[in-house]
Amino acid sequence: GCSAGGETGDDASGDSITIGTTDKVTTLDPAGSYDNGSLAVQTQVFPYLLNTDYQSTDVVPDLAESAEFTSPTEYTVKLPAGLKWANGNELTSSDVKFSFDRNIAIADPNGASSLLYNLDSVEAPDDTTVVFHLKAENDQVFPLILTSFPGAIVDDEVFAADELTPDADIVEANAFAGPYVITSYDFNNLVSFKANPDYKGLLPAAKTETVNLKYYAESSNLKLDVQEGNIDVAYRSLSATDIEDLKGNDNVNVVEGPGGEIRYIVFNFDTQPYGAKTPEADPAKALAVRQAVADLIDRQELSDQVYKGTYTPLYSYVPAGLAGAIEPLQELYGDGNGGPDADKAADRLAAAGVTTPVELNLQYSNDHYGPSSADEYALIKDQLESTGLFTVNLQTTEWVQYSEDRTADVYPAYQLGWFPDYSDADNYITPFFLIENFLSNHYVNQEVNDLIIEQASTLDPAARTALIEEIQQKVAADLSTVPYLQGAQVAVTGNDVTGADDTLDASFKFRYAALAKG
Amino acid sequence: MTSTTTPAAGAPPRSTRSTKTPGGGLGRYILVRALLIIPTIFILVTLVFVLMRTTGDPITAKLGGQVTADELQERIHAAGYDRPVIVQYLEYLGGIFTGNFGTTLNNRPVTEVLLTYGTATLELVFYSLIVAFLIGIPFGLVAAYFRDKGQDAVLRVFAILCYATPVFFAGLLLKLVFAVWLKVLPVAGRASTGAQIQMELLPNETGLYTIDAIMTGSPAVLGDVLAHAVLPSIALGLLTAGVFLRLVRTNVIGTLSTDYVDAARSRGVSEFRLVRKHAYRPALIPIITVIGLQIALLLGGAVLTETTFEWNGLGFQLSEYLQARDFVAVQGIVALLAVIVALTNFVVDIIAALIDPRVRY
Amino acid sequence: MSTVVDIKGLGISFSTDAGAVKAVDGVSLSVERGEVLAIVGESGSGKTVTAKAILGLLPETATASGAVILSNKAGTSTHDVVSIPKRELRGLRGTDVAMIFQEPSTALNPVYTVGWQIIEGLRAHTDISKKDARAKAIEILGRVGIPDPESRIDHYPHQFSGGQKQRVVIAMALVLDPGLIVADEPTTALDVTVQAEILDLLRRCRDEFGMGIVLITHNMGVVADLADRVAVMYQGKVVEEADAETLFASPQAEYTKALLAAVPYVGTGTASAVARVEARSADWLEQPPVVEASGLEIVYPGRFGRPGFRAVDGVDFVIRPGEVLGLVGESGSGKTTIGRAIAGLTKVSGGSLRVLDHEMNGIRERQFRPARSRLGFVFQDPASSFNPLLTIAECVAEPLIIDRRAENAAGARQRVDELLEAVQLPRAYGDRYPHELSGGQRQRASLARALALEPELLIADEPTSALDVSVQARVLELFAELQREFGFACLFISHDLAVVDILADRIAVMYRGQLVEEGTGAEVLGAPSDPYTQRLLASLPVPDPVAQAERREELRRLREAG
Amino acid sequence: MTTDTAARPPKRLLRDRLPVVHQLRQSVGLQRGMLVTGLVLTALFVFIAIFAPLIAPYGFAQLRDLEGPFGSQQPPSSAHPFGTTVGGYDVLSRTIWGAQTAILVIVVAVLLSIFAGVFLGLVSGYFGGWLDRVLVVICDAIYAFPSLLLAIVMAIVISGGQSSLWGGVLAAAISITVVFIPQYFRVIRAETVRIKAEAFVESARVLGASNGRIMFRHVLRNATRTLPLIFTLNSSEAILTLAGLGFLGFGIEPTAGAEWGYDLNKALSDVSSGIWWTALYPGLAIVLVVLGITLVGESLNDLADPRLRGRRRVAQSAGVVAETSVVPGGTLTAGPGGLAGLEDGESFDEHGIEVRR
Ligand SMILES: Nc1ncnc2c1ncn2[C@@H]1O[C@H](COP(=O)(O)OP(=O)(O)OP(=O)(O)O)[C@@H](O)[C@H]1O
Ligand SMILES: Nc1ncnc2c1ncn2[C@@H]1O[C@H](COP(=O)(O)OP(=O)(O)OP(=O)(O)O)[C@@H](O)[C@H]1O
Ligand SMILES: [Mg+2]
Ligand SMILES: [Mg+2]
Ligand code: NI
Repeated sequence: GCSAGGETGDDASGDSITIGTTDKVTTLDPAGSYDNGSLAVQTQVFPYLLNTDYQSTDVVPDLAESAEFTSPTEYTVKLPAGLKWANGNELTSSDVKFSFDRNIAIADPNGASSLLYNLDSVEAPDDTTVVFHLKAENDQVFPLILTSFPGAIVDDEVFAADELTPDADIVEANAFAGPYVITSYDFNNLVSFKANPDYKGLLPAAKTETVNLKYYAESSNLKLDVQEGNIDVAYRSLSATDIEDLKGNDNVNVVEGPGGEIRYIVFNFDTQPYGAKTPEADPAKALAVRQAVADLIDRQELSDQVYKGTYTPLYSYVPAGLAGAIEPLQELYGDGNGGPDADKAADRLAAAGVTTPVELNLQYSNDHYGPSSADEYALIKDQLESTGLFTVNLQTTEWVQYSEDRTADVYPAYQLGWFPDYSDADNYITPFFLIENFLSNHYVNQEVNDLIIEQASTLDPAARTALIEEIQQKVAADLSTVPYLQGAQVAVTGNDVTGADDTLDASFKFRYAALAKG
Repeated sequence: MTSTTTPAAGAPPRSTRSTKTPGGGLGRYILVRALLIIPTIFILVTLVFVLMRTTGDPITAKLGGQVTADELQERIHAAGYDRPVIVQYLEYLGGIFTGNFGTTLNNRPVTEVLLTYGTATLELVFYSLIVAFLIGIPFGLVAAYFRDKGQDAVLRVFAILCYATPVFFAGLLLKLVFAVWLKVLPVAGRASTGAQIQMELLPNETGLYTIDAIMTGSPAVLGDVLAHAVLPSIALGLLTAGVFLRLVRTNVIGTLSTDYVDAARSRGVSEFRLVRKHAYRPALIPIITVIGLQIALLLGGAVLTETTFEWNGLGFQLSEYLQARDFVAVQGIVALLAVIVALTNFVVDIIAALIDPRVRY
Repeated sequence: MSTVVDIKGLGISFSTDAGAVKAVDGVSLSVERGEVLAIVGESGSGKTVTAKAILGLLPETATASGAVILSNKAGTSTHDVVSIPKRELRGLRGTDVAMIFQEPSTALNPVYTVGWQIIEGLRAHTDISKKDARAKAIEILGRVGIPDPESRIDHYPHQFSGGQKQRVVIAMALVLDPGLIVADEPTTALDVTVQAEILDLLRRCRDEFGMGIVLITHNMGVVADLADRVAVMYQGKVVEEADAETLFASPQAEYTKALLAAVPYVGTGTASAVARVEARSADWLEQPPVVEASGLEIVYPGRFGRPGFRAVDGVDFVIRPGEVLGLVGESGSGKTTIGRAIAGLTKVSGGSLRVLDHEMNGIRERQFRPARSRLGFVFQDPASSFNPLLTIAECVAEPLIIDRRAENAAGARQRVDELLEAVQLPRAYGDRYPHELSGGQRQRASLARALALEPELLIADEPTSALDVSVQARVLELFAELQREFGFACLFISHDLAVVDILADRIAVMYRGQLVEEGTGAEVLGAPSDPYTQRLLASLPVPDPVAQAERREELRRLREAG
Repeated sequence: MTTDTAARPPKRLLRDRLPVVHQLRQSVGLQRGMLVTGLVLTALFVFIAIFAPLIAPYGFAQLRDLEGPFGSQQPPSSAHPFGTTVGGYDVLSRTIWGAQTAILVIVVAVLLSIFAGVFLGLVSGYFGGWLDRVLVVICDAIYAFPSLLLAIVMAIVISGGQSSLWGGVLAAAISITVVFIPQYFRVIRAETVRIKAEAFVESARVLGASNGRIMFRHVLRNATRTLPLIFTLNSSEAILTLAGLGFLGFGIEPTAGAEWGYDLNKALSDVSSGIWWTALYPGLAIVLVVLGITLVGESLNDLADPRLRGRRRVAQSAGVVAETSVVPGGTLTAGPGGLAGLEDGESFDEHGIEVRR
C-alpha cells in the first residue's frame, strides 16, 4: 500500500510483497512484445522450456525434462508427462509447437519473432516430445533464445493462432503456468500475482504468496514510495541520485547485481573524420581519431559523476558477468590502467598526421537511454575538448528521428545502448561486428566476420569462449565502437525483504519467486 | 435631443414582426451547436493524423535500438506504415464511419483506453475545479470588495503566483511538505495498493475511484482515495484558482460600476449586498464562459500534474502515446478531448443562458 | 409647502488623468414638496453631477464641498448628504430621495426579475414581510401603468419595452414614497410618443404623490411640459433660476437667451422650403431622380437559419436632384437601414432601388465603386466616423486620394484647407486628431469630408443627434447654407420632426418598416393624414409652457379618441 | 463606451504617448506599486539576459575550471554560491544564462505568432465568408487541444536533428507559436469584426476605398490596441510552456543553452533526496520572471480600463471648471460624451482575451 494515511494501506503481511517499477508492459502476449517491461511480467507467469538457475549462466531445462541436439539441425526437447496449465488445461508438446508456430505466423511488428531466424519448423511427434528443425547447423545460440522473448509457451486453447490475444482474455482464462499466476490486472497500473501451486519447473516454489506490481511514471515517486515504506521493492529504474541517497537510508537495502546493459559510441566508418566517404579519406587517420577518442574517455569519471557508480566502466565488448568477458580496451588505450591519457592521444594523432583539433560531430539521444544521457555526453564532450585535441559539436535528436538517421549515415559518431535479447556473449558480438550488421556503420573485417560465424556453431564451450575473446581483441584494435559503461541491476528493498540478491543475476530476469518478507 | 446610439435600446418590441418561436429556437440552437462539434473533431483528427505521420512510426520508436535497419523496414512494411498517407487516412476514416476507432499498439481498443483513463482525468479535473472555485471565487469577491487596498494587492499577487509557478514545481513542493515531511498525505497515485485491489474486485467498476470507493462500502477505502486526490487537485486547482480569482475580481469591479448597481445603491441597498447579489451574478456569466476554455487548459495542465502525481489519466497517456507514435491512440484521445471541450462549452453556454435571462435562443 | 432639498454652495471636483477637474462650482438650489425643478444647460455643465450629489452617489474620485440638506417626506428630520457618514447615507437613499436614470435598460439588473428588484428596495428599509412586499410591488406596478402587474412582476427587464422599463424604474423610485425624486434625463432614450406618456406619469407623481422632482434634461420641450421652476447651468454654475413661464417669456442670462434661440420649432422651415421650390427650374420634375425606390424591401438575415428580420417593407420614394428629403420615424423604424442601402452598405433584398443610375438590388461592390465619388455620407456619430489614428486633414483627404485627385494627404492639403474653411473650421484644425475636436467641430469636419468630391447626393443619418441644441443649431444652419451652395440632393434622416422641418423640401414618415406618409413639410406637419403622424406631432412637446399646456390637452383628446 | 473610443484628454505630450511610460505616470498607489514591481523584475530579467556573459561566473556548459572539475551536486560554496547540478554545472551560471534563452524564445515566439496571428485574424475577420469560418473552426479546434501537448507534437515535428541553441530555441519558439496563433487570431479577428462595423470604416467604404486600403490603413492599426497586453501575457506563458517542454524532455540541449525548465526537470529527483539548490533557483527564476511580466501585463490592463484604474483623490474644490467653449466663435461644448468623452480605451475583457495558461 502507499497510503501514508495508513488505514487500509500497508497490508503487506508476510504473505504479500509490493514491487514498484517504471517499466511498462506492451502486451502480455509473448508474440506481441520485444521489450523488458513485458518480459518482466511474462517471465513470472509463462513456462519456458529452458532457463538459467539463480546466479548461474548455464542454460538448463526448466519446463523441459531434457533438451539436446539430436542431429546438427534437430534440437529435441522432452517434456515431463501430466503438465497442466493453471486453468486445468493439459500442457503438452502441442502447446509448445503452437507457441512457436503462432509467433512466426503472426510476425507482429512489435514482436520478437525475428529472433527465431534459425527455426525452420517445429514438430510434436508425441505429447511429451518437441523437435525443432533448424536451418543452420549446431546453432549454439538457439537454446539461449528459448530462454528469452519468443521462448514463452502459451496455452493453445486460450490464445489465438493468427492474431494477438488481448490481455484481459489471457487473465480471464488464467492461461498461466509459471511460478505465478495473475489474479487481477489493471494495465500498466497494478498487477496482482498469486503463487502457482501447480508450477513445475527449475525454480524452487515461490516464497511469497501474493505479489503486487505497481507501475510508476516518475522514478522520483517510486523512490519516495520505497523510501517511505509504501512499497517493498523498487526495481527499475531509479536515478543515480536516488540510489545514492537511498544507500544512506537505514530503512532500505540497495541490492546490486551484474547488468547486461552497455553504452557505447559508434563510429560511422564512412562519415567519421577521415572516413571512407569524406574528401580527405584516410583509414589510418580515421583509426587514429577513433583511438584518440578511446584514449581520452575517462570512464571512471563518467561512472562517478554522472551515474554515481550505478554504471561501471566497461573496457570490453562483452560485459562482465558473462562467459568470454575480457577487457582488451584497458591495455590498448589510455594510461593502460583504465584511466585517460591525453599525451598518448596527442602522440597517436600526430603520428598519423592528423591536424588538431579534430572536429567531431557527436550525436546522442536524450530520451531513449534514460535521463542522464545529456549529462553523460556533456561530460564526454568536456573530456574530449579539455585536451584541445577535439572540438566536439554535440547534438541531440528525438529518438525516432535518431533511429532513422543513424542508419542513413547522418551521424559520424553517435551514442547507442544495448540490452541483450538473451544473456550470452554472442548477443554482444554478432549483431554488431558482422559485415551486415545492426549498426550499419560500414565496419568491414572479414576475419572477424568469419570468427563470429565459427563461434556460433562451436560445440565445445571452452573453444567457443576462446573464439569470442579473439574476436574482441581484433575489434578492440579496429574500434568499430568504443564501449564505455556497463549498467548494474539495482533493486531497492525494504529491510525486511530478502531474496533480491538471489535473483539479480546475469539472466537479467527479476524473478519474484525468490523474494520473501519478514 | 440626443438619441440613443444603440438601435436595440429604443427599438419597439420586435416580436410582432419576427416569427421566432422560443422553444423551437432553443432546440435548433442545441442541434446546430451539437453539429458544429463534428467539423471540429474532423479537423483536429486530420491535423493530428498529418502531424503524427510526419513524426515517424511506432515501430522505429520502439525497436530502433534493437533490430537492424532492414528488419525495421520489413516490420514497418508489415504493419503498413509505409503506404501513402492518404491511403492510411482514408482507411482510418473508413474505420471511424463503421464505428471502429481502432486499437492501440498494445492491442487495446481505443474506446477502452478512453474509458479507463478518461475517468481518471475527469476525476482530477473535477476535484481541481472544486478547489479552483473554493479559492478563486470567494477570494475574487474579497479582492473586488477591497479593491486597491492591501488585501486586494496580496490576493492579486497570490493569484499571479498561482499562475506563475509551474505545476510540476508546485507539485514537488507539496509532495515534499505533506507526504515526506509531515507524512499526512500520500506521495502519489490514485489509491493505495490495498484499496486499489479492493476496488478492482468490484463487479461493476466505474473507473471513477470516488464512486468505486463508495461502492466498496469501506470508509477506509474512501478515505484513502480522497487522501490521494488532495495534493493533485490542489496543484492543478491553484493554477485555475489564480485565473478565476483575477476574473471574478475584474468582472465584479466592472459590474459594480454599472448603472444598475448605482440604481440599486440609490435605493439604499447595502454595499455588501451589492457585491453579493447585484455584481456577483452578472459577473458570473463571463466567468462561466471562461470555464469552458479552462477545461481545455486544465486538460493540458493535467499532463504535468498527472506525471507529477502518478495520476494515470488521459493527459499522461496522451504524452506517452505521442512518444510511442501510437497514431491510433493519439487520434482517439484527441477526438475525445475535442468532444469534451465542445460539450463543456456547449453546457457552459446553456448554464450561462440559465443565469442570464436575456440569452434565449 | 416645505423644502425637501436645499443645496448650498455645492462644489465638486474630480481627479482625472488630466489632473483635477472642477465639475460643479458653488451651486445653490432648493426644491419644495410637490414642485418640479428642471435643470437645463449645455452638455457637461454639471447637471448629472449635481443630481448624483443629492443622493451621495458620487464616484470615489470626486470631492464635494458645501452642503446638501435633505429632509424626509414628513419634514421631521434633516441630514447633510455631503458630510453624513456612508452608513447612514444608505438609510436616506430610497426613503428620502430616489433616482430615475436616463437609460432604463441599464438601470435594471438584467439577471433579476423586476419584482425582485422592487422588493429588494422595500426590504432594505422596512421589516415588511415578503408577501406584503410583493403585494406592494404589484400595486405600485399597476399604478405606474404596467398592464397585468400580477404576472409581469415575475418578468425580467429585457421582457419589457423601453417605455415600460422606464415605468418600472419610476415604480422603484415611488415604492418607498420618498419626498424627492431626481430624474436625470428620464425620457432622452425614448421615442417622443413614449416620452409623452412618461412625462404624464411624472406629472402624476407630483400631483398624486406630492413629491418634489428634480428634472434634468436639455430638451426645452420637456421643460415646458413639466417644470414649475427652471435652473439654467453653464460651466458648473447656475446662471439663471426662474419659474418656467418667466424663463421662456423673458430670459435674463446671455446663455439662456442663446439656448432658447437655438431650440428648433416645428413649422419654422416651411417658408424656406417654399422659397427653394420657387427657385427651381421648370423642367426640374422631368429630370431623372437621383434615388428612386419602389417596393423596396430589406431583410436582415437571421442567425442559424432563423427567419430574417424585415427592417424595410415595401417602401416607395424618389429624391430628385437638389432636393432634400427628410426621413423621420421612431427608433428602429428602418430609417438608417434605408440610408445604408442607398450607400450600398446594406444589401437590398427585394423591390428596386436605383441610385445614381445603378440598380442596387443585386449590385456588386465593384460595379458600384465608380459611383461612390458622386455620393457622400454623414454619419450619426461624428466621433466614431473618424479613424482615431489619422489627423482631421488626413481624414478629409481620404476621398481625394481614393478618387486619385491627390497623391497623398500632403498633396491634398490645399483642397482640404478650402473644404475646412467652407465648413467654417480654421485650417489649423486639420492637424488635430479627431478626439481633439469638440462634437460640433467633428460634425463639421465630417461634412467637409462628405463634400470633398462635390457629390450629387448626400445621405445624412441623424447628423446632429449627438449634439447639444446650441451646437445643433449651428450645424443645421451651416448645412442649409452648404446645400444652397453645392446644390446636392440629400436624404436627411432624423427622429426629430423640428430638425427635419428646418431643412427638408419633403418629409417622409416611417413606421415599423413602412412609409406611412410623404409630402411637403406643410402637408405632413400642417395636416397629417396618417394616425401615426398625428400622434407623433401631438406628442412632440413645444418649448413654450403656455402652448404646451394646450397641446397636452389636444393629445389627451387624441388618445381618448384613438 | 461604444461611441467614443477615440476621445482623450486633449494635447497629450510625447511622454504620455509612449506606452509604458504613460501608464506609469498615470498610475497611483498600489497600482503603481504593482506596476513598478513588475517593471523592475522584468527589467532585471532583460538586463541579466543581455549581460549574462559578463555576469555569470562560468559558462552555461562549463564543467571544470583551472582547479579541476566542479563535481556534481556540490552544495553551495564560495566558488559556487548556488551549488552545482547533477551534471556538474554551476547552478548560478546556468540560472543567469537561462534568462538569455528564455528571452530569445519569448521574442521569437511572440514575434512569429504576432505576425502570423495578426495577419490571419485581420484577413479572416475582414473578409468573413467561408475562409473565416474554416479558420475559426481550425483555431477553435487547436484551442481545444491542450496547448502543452500541441507544443510537444510540434517539438517532435520541428526538432528533427536540431538541438543547437538556435535550433532548440526555434523548435521551442515555433511550437509555442503554433499554440499562440489561435489566440492572436481570435483577438484580432474579434477586434476586426468590431472595428469593421465602426462608422469610420463604413465611411471609408462609402468613399470607395479598396479592401486593402481599408484593412491596413483603417482597421489594422486600430485593432492592435490590445496587443501589448497579450504580449506580456503570452510572454509569461511562453516561459511556462518552454519550461513544460523542457520538463518533459523536449527542451534545449544543455551544452547548447541553459534552460530553466530543463534544469528543473533534472533537479526533481535531487529534491526528493534532499538536494534543494538545484531546483530552487531555476524554479524561482521562472516564478519571478512570470510574476514580473504578468504584473506588468495586469497593471497595463487595469490602467487601460477606466473602470479598474485607480486615481488620486483631490482636495476639496480643486481644479478649474472645465473649459467648455474652446473654439473661438465655435461651439459651446467639450463633447457630448460626458464621462466617456474623458476616458480612452475600453476594457480588454470586453473583447474576449482570456488569461490562459
Ligand atoms: N467620474 C468623473 N470623473 C471625472 N470627471 C467627471 C466625472 N463625471 C463627470 N465629470 C465631469 O464633470 C462635468 C459635469 O458632468 P455632468 O455629467 O454633470 O454633465 P451633464 O450636465 O449631466 O451633461 P450631459 O448633458 O452630457 O449629461 C463634465 O465636465 C464631466 O466631464
Ligand atoms: N445588422 C442588423 N441585423 C439585424 N437587424 C438589424 C440590423 N440592423 C438593424 N436591425 C433592425 O432593423 C430595424 C431597423 O433599424 P434601423 O437602424 O434602420 O432603425 P432606425 O430607424 O435608424 O432607428 P434609430 O432611430 O434608433 O437609429 C431595427 O429593428 C433594428 O433592430
Ligand atoms: Mg448628464
Ligand atoms: Mg438609425
Ligand atoms: Ni498505501
